[in-house]
Amino acid sequence: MIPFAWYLLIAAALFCIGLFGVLTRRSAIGILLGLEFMLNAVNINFLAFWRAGTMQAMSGAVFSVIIFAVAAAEVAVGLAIIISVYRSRRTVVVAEISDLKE
Amino acid sequence: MPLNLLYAVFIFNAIVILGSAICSVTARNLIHAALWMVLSFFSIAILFVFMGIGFFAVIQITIYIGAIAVLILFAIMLTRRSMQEQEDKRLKNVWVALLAVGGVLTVLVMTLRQIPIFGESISTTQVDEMVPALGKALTEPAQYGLLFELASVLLLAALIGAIYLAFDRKKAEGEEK
Amino acid sequence: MAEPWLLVAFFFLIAPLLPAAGIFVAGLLAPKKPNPIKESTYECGIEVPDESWVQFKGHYYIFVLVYLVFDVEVVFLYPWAVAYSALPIYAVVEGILFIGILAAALIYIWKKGALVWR
Amino acid sequence: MTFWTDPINWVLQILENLLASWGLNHVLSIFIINFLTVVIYCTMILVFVFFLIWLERKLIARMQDRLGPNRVGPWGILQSIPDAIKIFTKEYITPVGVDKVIYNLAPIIVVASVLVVWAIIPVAPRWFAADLNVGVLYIIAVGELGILMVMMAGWSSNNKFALLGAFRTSAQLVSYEIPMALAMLVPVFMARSMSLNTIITNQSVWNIVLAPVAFIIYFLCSLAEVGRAPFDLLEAESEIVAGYHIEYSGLKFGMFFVGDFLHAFTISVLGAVLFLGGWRGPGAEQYPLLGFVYMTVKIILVYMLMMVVRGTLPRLRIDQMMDFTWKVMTPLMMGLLVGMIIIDSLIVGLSPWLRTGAFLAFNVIGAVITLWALGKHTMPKPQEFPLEDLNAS
Repeated sequence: MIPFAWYLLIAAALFCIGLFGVLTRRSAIGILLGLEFMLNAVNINFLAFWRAGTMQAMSGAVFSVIIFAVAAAEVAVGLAIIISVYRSRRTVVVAEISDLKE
Repeated sequence: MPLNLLYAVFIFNAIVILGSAICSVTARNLIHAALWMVLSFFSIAILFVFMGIGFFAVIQITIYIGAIAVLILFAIMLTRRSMQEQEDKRLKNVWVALLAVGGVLTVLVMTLRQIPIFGESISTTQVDEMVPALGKALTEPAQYGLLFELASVLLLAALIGAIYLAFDRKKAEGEEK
Repeated sequence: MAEPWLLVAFFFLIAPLLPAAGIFVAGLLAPKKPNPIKESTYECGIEVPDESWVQFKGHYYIFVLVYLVFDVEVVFLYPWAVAYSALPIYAVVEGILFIGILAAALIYIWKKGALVWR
Repeated sequence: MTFWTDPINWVLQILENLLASWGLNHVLSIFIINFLTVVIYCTMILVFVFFLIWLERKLIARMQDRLGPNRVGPWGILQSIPDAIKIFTKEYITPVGVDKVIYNLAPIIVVASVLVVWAIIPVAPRWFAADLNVGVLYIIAVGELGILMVMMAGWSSNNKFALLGAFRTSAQLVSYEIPMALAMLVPVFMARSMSLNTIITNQSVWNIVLAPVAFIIYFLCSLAEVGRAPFDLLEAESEIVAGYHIEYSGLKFGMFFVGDFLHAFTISVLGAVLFLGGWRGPGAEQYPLLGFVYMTVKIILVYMLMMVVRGTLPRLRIDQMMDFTWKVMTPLMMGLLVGMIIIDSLIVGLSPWLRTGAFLAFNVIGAVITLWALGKHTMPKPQEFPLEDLNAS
């Protein structure tokens, strides 16, 4: 028996760490890593709430599965954009990419 | 398993999750960041085992470590010009970020405490009958069948878009000629 | 935690320990006579360039990208296969539709020429 | 419960009584026994690799009309022991600029990721470590950890050949992962369960009879996964010097070698479990030791098949290899799955014989159509041969 609160606190802390990564990273791939942590934190929350409930309704598990798919799609498209920007600009640092826009 | 030992293992695992996540977002070398992320995801899989849903633990390893982490590592190695430049020289606006994160964490914890079942606990017994139930819920049109198909169409769209962006068309045409 | 996962946890603890112990013991037994030339990076005998930067082809990336999408979709087929006998006919059709979308993705990338190794 | 009906639990019971007589409490003694069992099990598997190495060298030698190891022990059976002593006393050469932690971690995890598969393999009735209800997915997940470590080994070596080898290896491994996962879906679909134990007990007709094409695809993919001939491009001497483990020396290199052999063996065990009925056979339920014998025979059959393929076929080009997995095996496996699902939902309630016959016939038709299409599209067309030119001149 593990207290339900522990799962929620871990998820909240993980979400905040991911947010910190998104805010502080300079390279686009680093920002993507932070996003992965945030998605995973959401996943932990979905599954913990589903497990704490009756488990008769499968909505929590189904949403978690959909989040797995969305995370994969997000990484595929995000990295493709980063690589195609890298091809033309030779950098993945977000600030430099926006500087070069003009 | 005695309860104290269970708690000890759980807390150790939680420390590994959060510690490696912190290492991941602060690591200078992006490849090290990705590897810390892998460790963190692995520990999250153990967390799912603690919840009693081994299926999601295995899915977590298959998708996040086996597929997503490998793709990210490939992308990091593809977009580096040299060993030196792949490193984030410094993190930007750390103090602003810390302030924002602290605010979000406070709000989150305050909100979570309002939840009526906050004080309850989750059993660690495995719910093995969950997998067929999930398969049924995912594909039955009366339940989430449409969502499932939409997810697969989303993945198809992502694949098409990603290939369109990442595929070097000029190079491919040039070599065909 | 249920019994089977406890055993799996034991395996995960011990499986890395055994090869690690082997490597450690061998490190104690082995001679240690390092010198700069022995420790240089292997380049078939040619002088080592300054950095190990290598312009590798981006095409490896396409294969891993395709694999990512296929892996996610194939994994989702597993709970469906387990639940198969309890499914109504519509759900079975839906599973076939799912494989069909996967096949459509495969045909698209095939026609696109992304699967040609170059 | 006697030794003959339940050997493992019989031994465990004796050990537990022994520990109880020493005054340990119940939970702790079970803990200790499980721990020791896992340690002994893993060590036995690793020691078994010595035998595997000898077996492979001897068999390949006989196939190539050589003698093979024949000096140490009868038929050279102890040859691996001096080899092991030699590799234990080799110097570790750590090149400059390697990423020390990852460099040393990679060979360890490569072996470990194969070893943990053994946690769920049922060796005989009531004789397995853990019966997970997600067994097959667990195998796939653990296999992917190995792929990640191959990449890490290549990157951390700080060598362009190693990095190049790692990219090629992981591109090949991930490509063959997809048809393999699809082929492993067939036994899951037949048993309606992912637990290996349930898959075995449900195989009243072996899966290889119901879906021979799935077995062939599983077998070919597993050859590629372990980098055996004809898919041994991973260590193509002439192109990428030795692949991702070029900078490893001594036992660190040996660990990749051990992982390779162990992986090949583990995969033939999984082939026996998923497609050949595992320990099933007359009388296996009553006497688990008999089941163990059946299992061993089936494992050796699959492993020998692997040896024969290695001993006879030349190496494939990398573009042929990639074409083979994406353009032949993946579409074939998808079509096979859809067809088997349709057949299964059409023939509900018919006799088992008819069901088996329908599946088998469908598989054979699928295989024939694939072979015909392959022959039509990949064989060189007659006009491509410059025979006319020769005749004209």
